[in-house]
Amino acid sequence: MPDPDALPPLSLTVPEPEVRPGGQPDFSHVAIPRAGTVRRPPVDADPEEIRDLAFTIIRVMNREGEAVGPWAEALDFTPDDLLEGLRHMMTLRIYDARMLNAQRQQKTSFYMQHLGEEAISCGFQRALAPGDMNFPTYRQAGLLIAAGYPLSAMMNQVFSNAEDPMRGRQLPVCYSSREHGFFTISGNLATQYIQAVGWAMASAISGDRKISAAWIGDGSTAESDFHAALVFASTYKAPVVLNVVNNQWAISTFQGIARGGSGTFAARGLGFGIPSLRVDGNDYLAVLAVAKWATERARRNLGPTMIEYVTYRAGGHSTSDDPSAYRPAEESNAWPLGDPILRLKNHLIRLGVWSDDRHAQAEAEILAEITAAQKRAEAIGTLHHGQHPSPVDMFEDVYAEMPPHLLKQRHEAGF
Amino acid sequence: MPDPDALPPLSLTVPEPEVRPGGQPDFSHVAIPRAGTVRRPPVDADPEEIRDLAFTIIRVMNREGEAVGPWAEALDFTPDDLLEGLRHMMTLRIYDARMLNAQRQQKTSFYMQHLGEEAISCGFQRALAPGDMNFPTYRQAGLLIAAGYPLSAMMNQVFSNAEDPMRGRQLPVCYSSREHGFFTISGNLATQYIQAVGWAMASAISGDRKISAAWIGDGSTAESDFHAALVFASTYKAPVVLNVVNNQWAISTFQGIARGGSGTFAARGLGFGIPSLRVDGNDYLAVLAVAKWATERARRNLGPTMIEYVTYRAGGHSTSDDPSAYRPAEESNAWPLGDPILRLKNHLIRLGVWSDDRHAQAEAEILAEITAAQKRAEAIGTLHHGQHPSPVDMFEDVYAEMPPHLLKQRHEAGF
Amino acid sequence: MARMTMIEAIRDALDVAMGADPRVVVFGEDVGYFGGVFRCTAGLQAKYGKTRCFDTPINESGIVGAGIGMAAYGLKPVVEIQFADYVYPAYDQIVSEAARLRYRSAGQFTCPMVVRMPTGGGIFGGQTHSQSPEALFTHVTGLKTVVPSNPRDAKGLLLSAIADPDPVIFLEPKRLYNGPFDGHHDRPVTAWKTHELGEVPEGHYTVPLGKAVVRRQGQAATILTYGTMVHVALAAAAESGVDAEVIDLRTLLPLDMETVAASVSKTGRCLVLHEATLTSGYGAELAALVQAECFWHLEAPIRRVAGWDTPYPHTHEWSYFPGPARVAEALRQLVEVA
Amino acid sequence: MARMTMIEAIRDALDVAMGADPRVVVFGEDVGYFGGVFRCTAGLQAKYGKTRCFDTPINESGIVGAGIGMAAYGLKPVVEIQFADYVYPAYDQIVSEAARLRYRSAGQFTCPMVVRMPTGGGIFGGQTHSQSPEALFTHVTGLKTVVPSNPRDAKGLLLSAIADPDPVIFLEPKRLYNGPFDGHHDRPVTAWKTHELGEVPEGHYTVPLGKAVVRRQGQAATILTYGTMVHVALAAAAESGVDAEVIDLRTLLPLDMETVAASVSKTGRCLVLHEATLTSGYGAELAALVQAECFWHLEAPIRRVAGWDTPYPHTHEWSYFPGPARVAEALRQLVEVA
Ligand SMILES: Cc1ncc(C[n+]2csc(CCOP(=O)(O)OP(=O)(O)O)c2C)c(N)n1
Ligand SMILES: Cc1ncc(C[n+]2csc(CCOP(=O)(O)OP(=O)(O)O)c2C)c(N)n1
Ligand SMILES: [Mg+2]
Ligand SMILES: [Mg+2]
Repeated sequence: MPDPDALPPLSLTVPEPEVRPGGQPDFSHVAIPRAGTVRRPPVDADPEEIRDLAFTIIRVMNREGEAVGPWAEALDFTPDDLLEGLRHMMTLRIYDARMLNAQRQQKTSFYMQHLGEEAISCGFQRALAPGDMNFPTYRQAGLLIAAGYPLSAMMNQVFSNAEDPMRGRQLPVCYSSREHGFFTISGNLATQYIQAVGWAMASAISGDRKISAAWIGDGSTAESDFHAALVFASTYKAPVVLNVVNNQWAISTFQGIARGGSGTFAARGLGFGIPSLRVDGNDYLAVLAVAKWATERARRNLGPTMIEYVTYRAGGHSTSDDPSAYRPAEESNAWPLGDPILRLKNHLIRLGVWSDDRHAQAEAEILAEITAAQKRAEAIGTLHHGQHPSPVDMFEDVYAEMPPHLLKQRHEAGF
Repeated sequence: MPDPDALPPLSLTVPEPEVRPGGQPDFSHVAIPRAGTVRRPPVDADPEEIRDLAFTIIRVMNREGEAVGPWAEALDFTPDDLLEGLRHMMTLRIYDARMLNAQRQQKTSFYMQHLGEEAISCGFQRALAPGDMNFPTYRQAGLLIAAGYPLSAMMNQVFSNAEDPMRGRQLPVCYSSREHGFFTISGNLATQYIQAVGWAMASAISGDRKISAAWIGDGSTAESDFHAALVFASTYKAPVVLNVVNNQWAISTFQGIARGGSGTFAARGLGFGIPSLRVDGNDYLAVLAVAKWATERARRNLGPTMIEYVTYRAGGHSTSDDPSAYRPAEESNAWPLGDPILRLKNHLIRLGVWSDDRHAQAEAEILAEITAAQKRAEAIGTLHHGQHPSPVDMFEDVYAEMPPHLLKQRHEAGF
Repeated sequence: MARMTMIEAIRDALDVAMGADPRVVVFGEDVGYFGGVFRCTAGLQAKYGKTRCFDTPINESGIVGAGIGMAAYGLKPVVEIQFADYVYPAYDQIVSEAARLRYRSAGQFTCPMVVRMPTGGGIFGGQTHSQSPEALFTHVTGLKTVVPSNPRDAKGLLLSAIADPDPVIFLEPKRLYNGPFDGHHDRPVTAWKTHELGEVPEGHYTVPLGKAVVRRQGQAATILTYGTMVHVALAAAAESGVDAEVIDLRTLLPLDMETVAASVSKTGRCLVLHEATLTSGYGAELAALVQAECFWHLEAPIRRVAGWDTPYPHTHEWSYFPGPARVAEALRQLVEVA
Repeated sequence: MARMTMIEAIRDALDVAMGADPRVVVFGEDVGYFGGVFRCTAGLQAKYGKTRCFDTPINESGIVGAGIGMAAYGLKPVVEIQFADYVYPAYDQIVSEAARLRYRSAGQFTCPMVVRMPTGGGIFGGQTHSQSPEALFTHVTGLKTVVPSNPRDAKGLLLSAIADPDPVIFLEPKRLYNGPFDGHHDRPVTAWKTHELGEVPEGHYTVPLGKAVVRRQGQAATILTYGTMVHVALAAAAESGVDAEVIDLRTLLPLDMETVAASVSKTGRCLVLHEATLTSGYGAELAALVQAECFWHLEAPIRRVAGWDTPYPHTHEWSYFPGPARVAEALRQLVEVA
């Protein structure tokens, strides 16, 4: 029989971030390999043999704005494609700024921005084909923008006006567009990760060619449905890309609480024999490169891939949140991976297809475009003003056909 | 834009066991290292540096019945201790056989046996100290036997008679004994894995010295609470041993459905940075050795350990199950890790402290003991005969104090 | 017509549906090669291949969650939860996702999925093989909830459920799988082949969702019930001497309030009967609706007979189960109220 | 006496409990350093250390499951689910484990745990920040379910819940956190400091579980309600001109049936009011109980006013919410029944 009394008493470990408000931001513990130095294995590599990719950071653009290394070489995007990508990111950022402002003016109840994370959703979408389906969280509106979903539709939903495509039923940023490969966002975290796997399984069962992409945040990987998704994806080799956006924070909780003792979130995938890559989420080209690698695996029926995007949530969690209460305000500036828009801009300038002037001009154009669209949307209505979806809509779509008890309630409500 | 039509259509992978009824059992794909060949790292080793231990099988007893290698050397059990262990396993096996038979005679509604897996629970318990707590599944009654819980109490519960310590409320094999470090078994799979972590956290919060052991089957690792447990254990470095009993089957489903593409179940732990060992579950000494290693880690506040026990469920899942419908009847004999009782017996004979005769004699003694206890239990009552817990008991312990509505129902029921 | 057990009728429904529509896929724990612990899916994998009928990992949230994704894709998943007692890990997927998909996407994504599960007690299954969680589904708008009481209905209702464009919770009273059971556990077991409703039409037919049926005409009181309790109610009516009308609701949501109200308005007395625990059970909703709709017809308070508000105990099964004696006594008391 | 918001009252209760008993531990998503998204745990980590009040991974099943293990160990966990809408992943742990631990272990293991969560609508939170899932707990035997309607009760009830030897579901109407809310969303917000029940005694005191309170005496009808709806009911009584007795149930299970029956027997008319969806809501149980107990006193059918049977919609919040106009109208109809 062991004698526990011979040892000191136990104590509980509660992980803490390196710094709290008042402290000096310090990311020196984040090991960042130089761009271009991480190898690019073939897409059918044995997951055990590419374990290292789950513990490093795949990066393409170096400080000089050059695209370097094997991941850069495998890219087949033209400068025009990249200019379009830049425009997507700029659009998302400006849209976010406008909507944040609109929320302060009480034109909408609630908003969530992407500041600093634009490259991930804007970039990933480029690897998808029509018919593919994203199962996004609330921080991937770039998927919609890159897929050409009209900003005006997004705004109508944000403003909960009469043209809201969700007919007033959903939260502002919980968009849905089947046509644009964007599954209806759930307010419940992680539930859709396994749904994405089911969707991919359905495509495989049907002998189709569509693939899906699951999205989750660092904090939400702790949810149990994350496990369900990995189990099913691993067992049935579902054609799905399992994306984890590690933006360092889950509301006020730093990523160490969800990650615990594992080195990275990508490591989770390895426990299931799923090839797992870790990538610089602020490097648009790196995002394109890994997205291409992972979607090719899925399309070639090689099964799931996990991608951890290393990034930083530069803004508050939502308009209900003030991050200065739990992290130093300067932390965002100290983040070593830079700004995704600036980095792509520099690359394009380096390529000789872009300039500061043209950038400023594009910014002005986009702002004008968004402002015009916003005017039109606001003319229809905003949360407390103008025209809204009819309350009759409240009773529709609960079922395909309204059952008698609901019809009775609708009458009782006066409709 | 990628062009998926350039590729062949997708198809779904559904893993299948190597053989089905009618086929020839074949375990040649199970790589089994020789006893004594796997290294024994210090208990505070970096999990990343001992990854290999999650993909091998720690074995102590060789074919000649010798205990060899570093894990054997670290054991401090006397021959008498081992003789006691042998007796625990023999007791469990004979008890199982009697209860199976009793179920066929309708003396109990239901039974679940341990055939072939006796070493795991009987062995592990020896590494625990009073006050430690197991969170077992229905296939770890060896923990109770090794902890000295009276067989008569187990039988009274199996027979649902008036002395049933659970007062007729629980299923036959879902025992509970706080005193013996055995948490009340849930019929719901995996729920208790995270509870074990919570229990261990409570000990650490309280500055106590108690540790806990979580138990789960291969199939049940697919459940989401398995993930919850690993996340919490990893984050708070809870003093818990996370046991996975891989007996190859989950009712009719082979372990490949739960394991998917990962090489082993132990690999799951690695995804969380939890040191993970894989051990020969039919080798009593190997079980003792890894249990000692893992519990020492917990007691020294080094955090959780995952242990995968490689074994084989030689019997049916339960008395409701007939495995010949889904696996070759001979598969059990083909299982390459042998019988845990025979193996320990041979070791003890080799040590010179045991013999075939003494074994036969011990068997007879244990059988007599159990038969006598069974007679006494049956004299009190069995499922359909004799004395049972009073139906009044049905209304007790729903709450500490019976609320008015329940009191009213009890009256209505005539009590 | 073929005589079938309820297991065979369910299997037949799945077979008919899979044969007619390649989008129908069937999966769950042990449902593939083995054919399910109650054998409801036996033979389907052999017939339709292992991508149409397959085993899943033991993760109920995963089963339902994957099913939702498949349904949204355009398939028609019919998933099995091994026992209703194990549906809770999937509860979030059912409540937060399946039930609301159509609504929150304004019809862009829908969830035509059936979640089958054995329910109810009577097999000495103890706390974790006996529960009747229907009220946890009837409170969730967006779901339909069905409980058949015999093989013929089981097949017809299951075919309706599979055809339905919305998620349907399909609760199969396991004590009825092999024969009608009226609560007399001490009498010889009867088989479906001796029962008229064990006659199951071949091929495709449907029993519509949302339609109750009167199983016994009566004048003195109405018993509202479903599943196993239909047979208990019939026994209690016979044994109590009370001329009770027995209504088999079949679908709990949407409820066939017309049939219910017509009967109670006629008899003036109502007994609500279910196996699930009393408090906040589905019987509460029935009582609330009936008192509202039939207030002026009621000659006595509506009585509820249900499982006691305790976990489902193992040994005490027959003290717990609301059997014919308890129902008969309640019936007699109900008609005695002046 | 100090004037407090309901947030402050809850925090104060936790502070008092943690100060008095080292076994009380508090954890949940964002509750540690930050102090909770509604700030109910602000300052507790600083005061009691991070092993007594800490952040958890985002896994509700893990939060409750770990809590169960701790409670069985001997601690008294008070866990927070960030919104009641997110409790479903923990539903299995609550239903299958916490609620049955004492029963199935014959008292060897118990679960003195409190599961706190903000509930209800009125904050434009849409489908996933507005739900009222109380009926999903009242159906589960082994649990107690509490819903305070003001700061004074909130503190006293929470202290009772923490002291209770069994698991308690503690639902905090988030629309009441900062002030009483009577459903007049278009009027200026009122604060608790202007309300008598915003006066919260210092230190330790309890409001017993299982005891309702009459908030308004009346003769013409009884309104049974709880949480935010207590204030709506009071407004409706005032505005309708109907002399309604308003009962604040405070604890839904165990229910104070004595207070309920006394009132309905007196008034002969009963309106049941809650925010949760109607069908199979807790109001069904109330209606079922009242019609059974007070049948001979009832002069009109019991009416239920509740959330419509749709998901909680975002933009349509005020068409959905059962506000004072709807309640007043129902009250008038109720007393008009001859
Ligand atoms: C099931 C569930 N639990 C809790 C929440 C509340 N919640 C919303 S966002 C969030 C943090 C998520 O963090 P992360 O996954 O890192 O995503 P990020 O916001 O950083 O993009 C929490 C706890 C929720 N929406 N659903
Ligand atoms: C939540 C839940 N789902 C399903 C079941 C039904 N069930 C009981 S045992 C079992 C198989 C478990 O297999 P495994 O974990 O490998 O343990 P073993 O029986 O092999 O020891 C299943 C599916 C259950 N008890 N609980
Ligand atoms: Mg995050
Ligand atoms: Mg197994």
